[in-house]
Order: sequence, then structure tokens, then C-alpha cells
Amino acid sequence: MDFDFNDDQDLLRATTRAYLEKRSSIASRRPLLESPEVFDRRVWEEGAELGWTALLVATEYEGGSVSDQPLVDLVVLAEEFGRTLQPGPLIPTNVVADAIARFGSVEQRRAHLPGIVAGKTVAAWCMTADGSPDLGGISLRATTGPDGGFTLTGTAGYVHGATVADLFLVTAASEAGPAQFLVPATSAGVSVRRLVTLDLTRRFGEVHFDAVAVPAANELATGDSAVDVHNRALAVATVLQGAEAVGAAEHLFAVTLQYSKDRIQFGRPIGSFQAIKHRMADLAISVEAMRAATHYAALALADGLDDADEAIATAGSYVTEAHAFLCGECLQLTGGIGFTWEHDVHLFLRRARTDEVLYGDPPWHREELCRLITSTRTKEQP
Amino acid sequence: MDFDFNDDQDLLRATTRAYLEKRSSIASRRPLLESPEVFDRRVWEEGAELGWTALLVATEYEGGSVSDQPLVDLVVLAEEFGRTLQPGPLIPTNVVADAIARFGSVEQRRAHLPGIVAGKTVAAWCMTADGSPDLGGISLRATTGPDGGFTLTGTAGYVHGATVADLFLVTAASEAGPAQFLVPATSAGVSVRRLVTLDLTRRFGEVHFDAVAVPAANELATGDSAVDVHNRALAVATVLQGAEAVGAAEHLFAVTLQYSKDRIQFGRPIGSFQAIKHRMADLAISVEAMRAATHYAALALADGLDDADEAIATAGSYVTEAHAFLCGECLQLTGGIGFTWEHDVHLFLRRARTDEVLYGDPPWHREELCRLITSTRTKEQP
Amino acid sequence: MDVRIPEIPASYDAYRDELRAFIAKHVPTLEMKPRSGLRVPDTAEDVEAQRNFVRALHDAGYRQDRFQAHDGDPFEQRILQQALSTVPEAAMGNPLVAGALKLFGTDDQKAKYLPPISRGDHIWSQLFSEPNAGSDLSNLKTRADLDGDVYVVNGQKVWTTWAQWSDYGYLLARTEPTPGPAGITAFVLDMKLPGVDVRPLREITGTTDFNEVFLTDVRVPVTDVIGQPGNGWKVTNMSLAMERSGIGGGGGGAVVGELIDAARLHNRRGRSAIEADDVRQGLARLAARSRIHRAIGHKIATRAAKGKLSVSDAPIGKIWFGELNLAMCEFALRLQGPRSALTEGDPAAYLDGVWQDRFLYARAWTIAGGSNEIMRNMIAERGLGLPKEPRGS
Amino acid sequence: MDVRIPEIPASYDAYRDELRAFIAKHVPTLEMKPRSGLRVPDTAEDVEAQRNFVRALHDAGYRQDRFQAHDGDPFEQRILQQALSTVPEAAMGNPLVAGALKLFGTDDQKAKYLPPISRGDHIWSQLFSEPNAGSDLSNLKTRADLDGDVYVVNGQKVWTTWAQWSDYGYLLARTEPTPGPAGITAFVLDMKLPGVDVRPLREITGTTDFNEVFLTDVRVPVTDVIGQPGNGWKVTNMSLAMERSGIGGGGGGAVVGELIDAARLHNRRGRSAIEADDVRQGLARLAARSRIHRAIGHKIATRAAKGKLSVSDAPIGKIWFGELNLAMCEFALRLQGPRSALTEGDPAAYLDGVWQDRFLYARAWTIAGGSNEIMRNMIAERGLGLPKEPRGS
Repeated sequence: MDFDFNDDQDLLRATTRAYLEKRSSIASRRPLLESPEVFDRRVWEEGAELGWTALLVATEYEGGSVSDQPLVDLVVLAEEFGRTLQPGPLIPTNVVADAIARFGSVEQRRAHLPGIVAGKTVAAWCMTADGSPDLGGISLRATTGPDGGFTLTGTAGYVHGATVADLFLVTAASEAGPAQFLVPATSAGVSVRRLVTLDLTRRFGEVHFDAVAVPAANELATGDSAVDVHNRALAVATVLQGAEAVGAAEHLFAVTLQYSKDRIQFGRPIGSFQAIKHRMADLAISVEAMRAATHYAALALADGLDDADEAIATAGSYVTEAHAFLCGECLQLTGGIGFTWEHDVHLFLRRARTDEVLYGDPPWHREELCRLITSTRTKEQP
Repeated sequence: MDFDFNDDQDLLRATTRAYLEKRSSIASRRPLLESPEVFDRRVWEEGAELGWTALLVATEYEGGSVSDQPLVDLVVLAEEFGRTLQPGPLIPTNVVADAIARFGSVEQRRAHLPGIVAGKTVAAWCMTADGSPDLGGISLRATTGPDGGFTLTGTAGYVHGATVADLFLVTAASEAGPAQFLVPATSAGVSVRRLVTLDLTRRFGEVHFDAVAVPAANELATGDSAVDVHNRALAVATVLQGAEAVGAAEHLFAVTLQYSKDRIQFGRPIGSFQAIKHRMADLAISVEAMRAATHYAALALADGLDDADEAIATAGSYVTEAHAFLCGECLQLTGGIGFTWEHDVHLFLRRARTDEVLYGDPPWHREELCRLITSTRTKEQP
Repeated sequence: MDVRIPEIPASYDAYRDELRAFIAKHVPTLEMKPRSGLRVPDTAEDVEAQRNFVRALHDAGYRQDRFQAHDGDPFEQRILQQALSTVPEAAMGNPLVAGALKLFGTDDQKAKYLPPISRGDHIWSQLFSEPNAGSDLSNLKTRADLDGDVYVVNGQKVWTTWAQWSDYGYLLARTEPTPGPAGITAFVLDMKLPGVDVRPLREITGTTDFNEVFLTDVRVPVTDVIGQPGNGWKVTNMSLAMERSGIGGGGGGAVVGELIDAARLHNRRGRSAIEADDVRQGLARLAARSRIHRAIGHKIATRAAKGKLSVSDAPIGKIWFGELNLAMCEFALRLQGPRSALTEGDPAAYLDGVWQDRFLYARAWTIAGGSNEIMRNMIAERGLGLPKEPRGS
Repeated sequence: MDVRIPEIPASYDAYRDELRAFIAKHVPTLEMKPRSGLRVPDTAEDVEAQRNFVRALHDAGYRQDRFQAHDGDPFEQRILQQALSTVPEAAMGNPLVAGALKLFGTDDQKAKYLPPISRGDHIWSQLFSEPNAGSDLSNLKTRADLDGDVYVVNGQKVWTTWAQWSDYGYLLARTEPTPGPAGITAFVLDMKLPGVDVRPLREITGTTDFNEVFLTDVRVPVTDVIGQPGNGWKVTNMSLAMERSGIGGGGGGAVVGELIDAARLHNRRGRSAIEADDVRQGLARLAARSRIHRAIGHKIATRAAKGKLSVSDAPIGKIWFGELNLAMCEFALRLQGPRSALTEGDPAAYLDGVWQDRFLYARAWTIAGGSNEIMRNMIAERGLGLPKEPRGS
């Protein structure tokens, strides 16, 4: 029983935090909030040297992890990304790296993984058109050509990193069922429309595929195997999204706690008023719960525990919703000052509300969890 | 705009409260909590003289109200009944009186109303077998005999007052659709099983009809008209149930507020702790909301306002649920002392939980409300 | 028991028709995006267009009695209020001072200030909150020191709606150095006086609805005191109570209808969200809260008419509205699913992001004008008689 | 990161099988209804039957290390704990004192008291709370005045589980007249001493799980002080922390399963409740909270193992469990619809009213052992470093 990070992971956290505070703090990115692009490719490449894109990739493709639980290592990074509201597509790039590393052919791994690991290839995940994880939500169609290649037509929505991505992992409906393809952003017929989002700290795109020709060699999976790719990607994304929320929540809670100690009204720190104190206690409980849920999901997925699916659905049910609630409470407790554009709390709130809906919203994960626990109950109680 | 009781209603309240405190206080009924019967027929007959059973009945049948809004008068009584957790079947007896007065033949009115008004005839309402207001939940079957009479067979559940009732209003499925009958408790084949309930202050029964012969003259309504009777009865019961909850909540809140001022911990009244204060404020808001919802529903039903259905469904959605929550909060705030059998808070909590499910539980009323508001929206926005 | 208000006689139909036609003809098209209701214009042109519209209404005889010392014909007033409630272009500045002037103003002040508010000639704002006097308004530090027949005002105000376009401010400042409510005085402040420096403040919505106002050696004539010196706390509480019951009095019915529309339009797992039981239950909960809001309003109006208002009435109304409004916005966002991430300016955003803006702005109702925490304290301490929180040193 | 505990080797299968067979053979059939788990027996015969069962377990070598000064074989202990966790007949009295004795007891005390607890020869209860010292335990008024080599104890205790069947009590009393935590001393109290008067207390559940204990001139030898005189607050806090983390550490998985059963069985508007989206969402919420409860337990266990427990850990576990347990009971009642009105003794009551009893008893977990309000204060003040509530005079 050691449900905590190890020393190497603590070191990874310290290194990452120091780097992000120096090179990509929230304050340093303030001027970019309303600009078309906020991603800094140099930061990404420097981050790649710190392991941002390497953890889920084997050493033979230039990757490497700090522990034998690479996903847990990645949780450390995602928490730090959340804490500082990073713009970089840590989640989609690693989802794509993981998919290629686990499901790709040797040629595909050789072709893409070293670039991703080096930070040269930014990857994004085109899940569905409507942003729901249900594969029924795919609008993309893949038709097979005479040469064995494919033609992709349709749209993928709510794609984090689409505006800067070099490579897309694209889920499409093919004649053989769902299928995944690796599509370079430079392919003819690919275009990206930048979305205007509530979140100001990241950029999302709608990716249009207008008869995009994809060689057969770029097919990653098809049929049942494509469903596996999708489910694995969704599980990894849910864990990492939870970890970003945990990092953000820990930070915003700490800031709000400090504010409640410093802000004097009626001659007393507002944190001395018991109604505020009990709400802070409730938020502290909720942060602990978010952390426990996320870390357990990471561990269960990393080690392939029997209850990994339930653990993922639990994290998806609870964490982003609790985080959004926490941001609202922190805004309320920070009062008028929190209501200003200049205070960071709205950046956290805006991002938290967006996090809730990116990889299956909490009601979606709850339906999953209900399905899982009721099917188990049937088995146990025939 | 005068959304309050008038002077005559205030007088009715004062008279009722004084009588109940003298003749039927909670303390006086303590020894009966676990006895088979808790209803006192003398109290009921004396109450009849105070108008408990007369308000919805016309003067020609010995009835009479204190205002031109008899249902609002009755809300006053129901609030006082709730306040002192009365055992008497105020709601069902008045529901039955109302049904006979509005839908009965002259003969039926003459036969039953004077006895009800005088307190000699205690009436109970056999709604359905499963306690749900859906007419699909009726297990009672009425078959027509060669003499034009009916034979009733089946069960009605969760009937308040069944153990002491002289007359039942019975809903059954007949060949002509749903139908209502007036069935004396002494009819051959009628038997009542007393239920063991969470609520200790009232008695409920399951009424069994074993080939009970009912003359044609006792048929109150059939078909569409029977649905009207049912809906009207449910509306009246929902309003009065809300009023009982309001009276109970007002009293329990006042007791708990006083306790929070008197109970000293850490050298201070616990009501001086802000976390407690804010919860008391929330309960005060909730009591005001319960009151406003119930009074508006009573008014809308009494005056036949356009939005009466929505008003009833609103009260049914909110009031009993808010009341049950309030009782739980009062138990928590009264701490260990409230956890003892001797303290009254559990009697309120037990009754509140029962109130929630008697005449359509809050989810049932919410589905009604949703149906109503969505159909209106369709009309307005074609 | 009765909540009916007298029906407007058919003889007023002509008045209503003329008014509607007048509004339709004169209502300006502003540059500014309406978003979730008009808040505060971005440009002087828009302000001038609004001002001209209000003047035109006034000059045509459409005068709201809340801005005037005398009341108009009640039926005409109701028709006017109903018609203008859907025309945010007619709302200009913060008219809170009108109540204060009516209750506490001198005859000269009433004559000088009320008609121009009514006509739209003067735009007003309210200079109450300070950086360290938010929830604890009585802690305000802005000083007004008597110097002959003027007060010299120094200090900083914040959360001032419309200050950037205001002609006058309803100012609270401290004329005695005692702490707390005593020693606070209410003033009329001419915003064009030297030393008044207005700096617009941008909020989390991205819009600029509020301002900071810096006051440096501003010389305010003693004749611009409202009520008596040192009496400002009483003047304020009366006008704040009016504002809070106003906030609490708004309806919510229209908004529930909008939630139904959103639930019908958006899908969940392949079917319309409105078919899902949890969505239906949630809609009904909000609809019930909205209807109860109206019923609570009837209760408060009844007590007001009988002169039996409780100190808890305004806070109850304000909390109920603020929390319901926020819950509706959150519900609307959740109905949109992934699409809720899109906001104003994105062609695929639902209703051009109006719910996203409302969601962010919703906190203005739970924080401003006395936060819900302060409102709960008022209910508990002044309404329920629970012991007061000790003030720190 | 790892939450696995070493698998129990197959070599222990025989031990487990024998234990199960032993329990099945010896577990008594009590007169008392089990209801929501065994709480406290109503009759001396039931107590004796339980005692014989615990003795039989002990004498057969099945000894739980929490009652003993030394630890047993870890695998055997795990098997024993798992097996006994589903056998409430083996739980007898309040063993909180065992931790206090292990940490603070003299060798004589350990030798005298620990083995009989383990064997079931002595039943213990905990004499902490008083009518005016509930949340504010440090306000306790029970006096223990030194008179030669005995303390003379006077006072009243309440909420004492099992006192009516106890041989010994773990008593807190004040040996110095100073207010607050200082001057409190922990004692072993022989419940058979003259002046100990136990009066069973009936709770809202209708059961008698607790007692009042009146202490009048009870003469307790100085050798029965646990730890040092005046040190009782420290002794208590250590044992309460152990109790709270125990409360927080329970699982909830089985209960979620019971909710699924209830949702399948009961109908809503003509179909199984489990088909309704709001029921499914509600079930999933509770299942998630239950799983998170376990994960929080792993976090706390990890910190405990590293000696890095936070003062917030036990309160977080206790609040989470208490609120989840109550929410599950409320959910189970609501699933039953009208049937939820029926309770123990009614043939139509669902599972003979077990959920109704659990619902009422649920408040014991949110009030007793430090109410959730006290727990929130501990988290805020001691965990988060927020200012302490001022104590009144």
C-alpha cells in the first residue's frame, strides 16, 4: 500500500513546476488570452526535453518513463499543466502517442513516435463531430479507394490543439466499421476552423476533411480493434483530464484559502467567519476526493486492475464536476475582486466548465458507471 | 393583492390551535405512539363542531365555510394539524366530503354529508393499491351485477384513517373505465389490515374488498367523470398535505431556533456560530417558500385560476421534500438530544417522510409539472 | 386570499397601442451587442442614442413614477412598466438615488434632480462600495471633510455601474472619523467636478459594466448633502432595501421556457435531452423554484402593502433569485453538452453564447448589492434574532 | 503507486476454512432482531450468548490483534478480520480503550485489562459525553477529587454504548478545577462500583443502543488512572482519532449493490426504477462516492504508514462516510416510493424495514463521535490554519 507518488515522480513534478513557472506562467500568458493563438512551440519543444511527450513511448522510439507506471508519471505532468492552465495539448498528444505505441505497426511507430517525443510533431485527437464519446457521433466517413487507400470526408469537433497540430488521430466510420487513421495536418483537403470558446487558455478547432486521401499505411485500426483504440484513448484522456482538474483545483483552492486569511471585513479575516470556514472545509474534502479518484483511476489503468473501467467512470463522474463547483465557490468567496477580468479565478472557472465536456461529460460517465455496476451485480447475484 | 389569511381565518386558526393544545397536544398523545390506535373519536366530534369537516360542504347539508375560499380555510386547519401532528384523517375526510359535494347526486349528498360534517362519519380515500396516484395502479375491480349493482374485489393501500373510517371513497376499474364508489366500512367483505409505518402519529390501513356488493346508488362517478373526481381529490389532497407540512415545518423550525439560542457549547449559544446561523437562515427561506407554494396552490385551486394545475404540481414538487429535508436538518442541529426517542423531532421526521409519498411523491409531481410546462411551451411557440 | 391585480380596462387599449407604436418607432439600434440583456454601452454614441430615446418617451408623456415625486395614473404606469421591461434600451444608469431623494431630499434637491432623471437628462450612478468596504460597507474610508461651505472628498469607490457615462453620483462618504455606520453622510456628487477620475473596470464576462472612481480633493457643496450629515447609513439602508426587493421581484417564467427550448434542441445519447428523466426532473425543479419565486414575491408585496415588511423579506428574495438564476444558467450550459464550450462569436455557439455570458454574469447577483453570505447573516441576526457576529478589532 | 495488499498465500486456505466452519458452528442465534446489523442486545441471555461466542473464538486461537499488546500473524489477522466483519454477533462493547491502554497504560494495566477484552471476559464502554459536553467535549463537568489513594467521582455521562452490559468504562473526568482540556484525566472505571447507575436511553430508532450513566461518589483507585493525571485530553484525542479513522475506513460497495437491488425491484410510473435516467444517475453518483471513499481510505492509510497523517484525515473520512451513508439511506427510501412508509414488523415492508432503521440510525454517524460540524471546524482550523472560533465566556 503506497498510494502516493514516488521520489522520481516528485522530482519530475518539481522540475516541471519550476520550468512552467519560469517559462509559461499564467501571468506571462495574460496578454495572449484573446489572441488567436496562445500555444508556444518553443515551450513545447523545451517541454519535450523534460519528458512531456515521451512517457507513454518505449525507449526504442526515443521515449521513456520515470517509473514502471508511465500513466502515473503523466498524471504528475497533467496536474502541473492544470495548475498553471497550460495551453499545450498534453492530453491529446499523449493520447495519440499512446494509441500509436500500443496499436500502431512498427512502421507507424517509427514514422511518428520520435517526432512526437521530440516535440516536433504536435498531435491532436479527432474523436467525434459532436464532442460526445459515443461512436455514433462520428460524422466522418472513410471510403475505400481502388488502391487500398481511403478517402475521408466530414468533420471532427472540439479538438484541442487542432490549430497547431501536425498530426491527427482521426476516428471515422468505414465500410468495415469504425476505423482510426493517422492524418498529417498538411494533407490536401484538411482545414481547421478555430473555435471561440469559454476557455481562454487553450485553443480548440473544428477539423474539416474534404475528400482527404489517406494511404492504407496510415490506417491504425479498424472494427473491434478500432473500438479498443477509442476506449483506451477515452480512458487515458479521462484520467489526464482529471489530473489537470486536480492540479487546477489544488492551486485555486490554495489561493482562495490564502485570500480568506488576508481579506479583512468587519475587522476580521473573512476566513474567520465560520460559514466561510465550513465551506473551505468542504472544498478541502472535495479536493482530497478529486485527487483520490483520479490517482486511483490512473493506477487502475496503469496496472490493468480488475476494476479499471469502474475507476475511470468514477473519475469521469466526479472530478470535473467537483472542480467546476469548486471554481464557482472560489469565485463567490473571492467576491467582487474575483469578478474582475484581472483576477485569475475566471480563467480557472472557464477552463473547468470546458473540461467537463471534452471527454464525456459527467452524466455520460455516470451512465457508464451505472451500466458497469449493474452488470456486475447481475453476475454476482444470478 | 392580499396574499394572506383574513381575520376570520386568523380567528379559525386561533380557535383550532387553542383547542388542539388543550385536547390533543403531542405530549398528551405520547403514550399512544406505539399503540394500535391513536385516533380519538371524541376529539374528532368536538373538532367537527369547530368546522373540521364542514368547510367544503354547502350549508344545505349542514356545512359552511368562514370565507368564500373554503379550501383556504381548510389550509388553516391543516397547518394546525401539521403543527401538532394530529392523528385525525383531516385530509381524506375532506377529500371525500369534497368529492361527494361536487360530484355526488342529491341522494348521495343527503345520505353522507351531514354525518361527515357532524363528525359521526369518518371517511377515508382508497386511491390505489400501490399508493401511486396513477390510475394504472388500481388493483380493485368492479364488476356489474344483473341488478345494476357492483361487486368490488381487490385492495387499496396506504389509506390514512382506514382503521377508523366509516365510509370509503373507492376507486376501481370497471367495465366502463375507472369508477368511484361510496362504500360503508360495515359492508360485508370489507376488511382492514393496519400497517406498521415509519410515522407513529397516524394510522394507515390496507383495505381489502372481498366480493363486496355495492348498490348502483353508491356509484359516485364513472369514466371521464371518475378521472375528474380522482384529479380533483389528488389536487385537494396535495394542497392540504402541503399545508400540514407547512404547519409542522413552522413549528419544528421555531423549536430548533429556540434550541440554538438556548444550547450552550464552547461558552456560547450554538446559534451564535455562523455555520449554524446560515443553515437556520436557509431553513427560514425554505419555510417561506413552502408557505408561498402551498398558499398559492390553495388560492389557485380555490379560485380556479388558469395556472392551478401548475400551482398544484409546484407545491407537490417542492413542499414535502423541503419539509423532510428541514426535519433532517433540525435533527442534526439538535444533535444528541434530538436523537432520543423522547425528543419530538423524530416524530416530525417520521411523519414528513411519510407525507412525501402519500399523494404522489415529489418526482411524480415533477413529472406532472414538466408535462404541463412543456405542453404550454409548445402552444406558445408553434 | 387574492393575488389578482385589477384588470386594465379596455379604455386603456389605445394608450397601450400608442405606446408600443411609439417605442417601435423610437427605440434606437445600438452598436453594442445586446448579449444577455443590455448592460452598459461601450460608446458615447450609444449613450446618446439611449438618452434621446428616454427623452422622447418623457416628452411624449411616458413618465415612470419611480423617478418622480408624484404618481401617475396607475393603469398607465402598469402599461408603461410592462412595455419598458422588455426594452433594455430605456434603462439608463442606476436610479437608486431617486428613492433617497424622495424620502430624504430637500424641496430644492427634488426639484433640481428628479425631473432630469425622469427625462434622461441626468444619468446617475451609485458610489458606495470600496476596495475594503464590500460586504462590510460600513467600513468605508472615503473622507468628506467640511471646509466652509464645501466638503472636500478623498477616497476610492469601486463597482460603480454606469459611472463612465454618469452626470451625477449618489455618494457615501465619512464626515466624522468615528468607525462604523455613524459618521457616514450621503451626497449628490457632480461627476464633472475636478478630482473625479473614472476608470472602467473589466469583469469576468469580458464586458465593462462597472468602474473604479478615484476622488481627489473633490469639493462638494454642503447643499448637496442628502438628509442630515451623519445620517447616510439610514438613507442608504432605505434605498438598498428598495433595490434588493427590486432584485428579488423579477420573474423567471420566460427563462424556464428558454430552458425547455434548449432541452428540446440538444441531444443526449442519441435522443432529445428533454426525453431524459433526469432532465425532466431538473426542469421541473427549476420551474417550481421559479413559480415559488413569484409566490414569495406576492407574500412580500402583501406585507409591504400592510406596512408589515420583515427585515428578512428583501434578503430572502435576493438569495432565492440569485441562486435560482445561477442554477438555471448552469442547467442551460449542461444541456448543451460539448457545445457549452462555445461562446459569443462562434457561429456554432447556441444562441450566440447568451447562456455562457449569463452564467458568468450570474455571480453579480450573488455577490453585488450585499453578497448572499451577508444576506444570510441579515436573516439570521435581524430576522431570526440569533446572536450577532463579533466584529474584529 | 500501489494499493495492493499482499495476496494471502494458498497455505492459509485451511486456516480460513477452519475459521469459517468454527464460526458457522458457534455463532449464536440471538433473540434480538438483527435489523441493520447487530447493535446492542436487549437481554442478558443474548449478551451471554455473544460472550460465549467471543470466548470460544478466543480459546480456539482466533484473537484480533487490535485487542492485544502484541500482533498476530498478519495473514491470519486479515482472514480473521474479513470473516468477523460479516458476523456482528462477535462485536461486543466499545473497545476504544484498548488503543489508549496500549499507548498509555502501565504494564499492570495492560496485563490486567487487555487479555480479558480480547477473550470477551470484559465488556467495555466509553464514558465521555455529557449533557452539556457534546460537541464541546472539553467542557465536561464530571469531577474526580483525590481523596488519599482514591478519586471520588461525581457527574453524569450520556451516549454510552453498551453501558448496560459493561464490566468496565473508559472514563474522562476532571481532576483539576481549571476549565477546558487541562485538568481532564482518563480512568478505568469498574462499572460494578457503588454509585454507578446506568439508565438505558431509547433512541429515535426505537432501539436502546445508548445509556445515561450517573456517577455518585464513586471511589476509583489512583491505580486506575490511564496515563498521567491531567493528561486525559491527549489520551482521548489519540483514541478518538483512531475511532474516527475507523469510522471513515468502512467500505460502501455492498450497500451500492443493495441499492441496485432496490432500484430493480421497485417501480416508477409502470416500469422498473432502474430504467429511469434520474435513478441511474443517482445510483452512479452514490457508487462514485462509495468508490472514492475507498480511495480516500487508501490515501489515509498511505499517510498513516509513512507517519504523515494530517489532522484533517480522520475528519474527512468521517464526514465522507457519514454523509454518504445518509444519502444512500435516503435514496433507498425514495426508491421504495409509497412503500417507504412501511417499516419493521409490517409484512409488506421492504426487507422488513431495514432501510428505514438505517435511515434513522444514520444520524448517529453524523452526530456522534464528533458531529460533522465539529469535524468541519477541525479541518478548517487545524488542517487549513483558519482562525479559531472564539470561545464564549
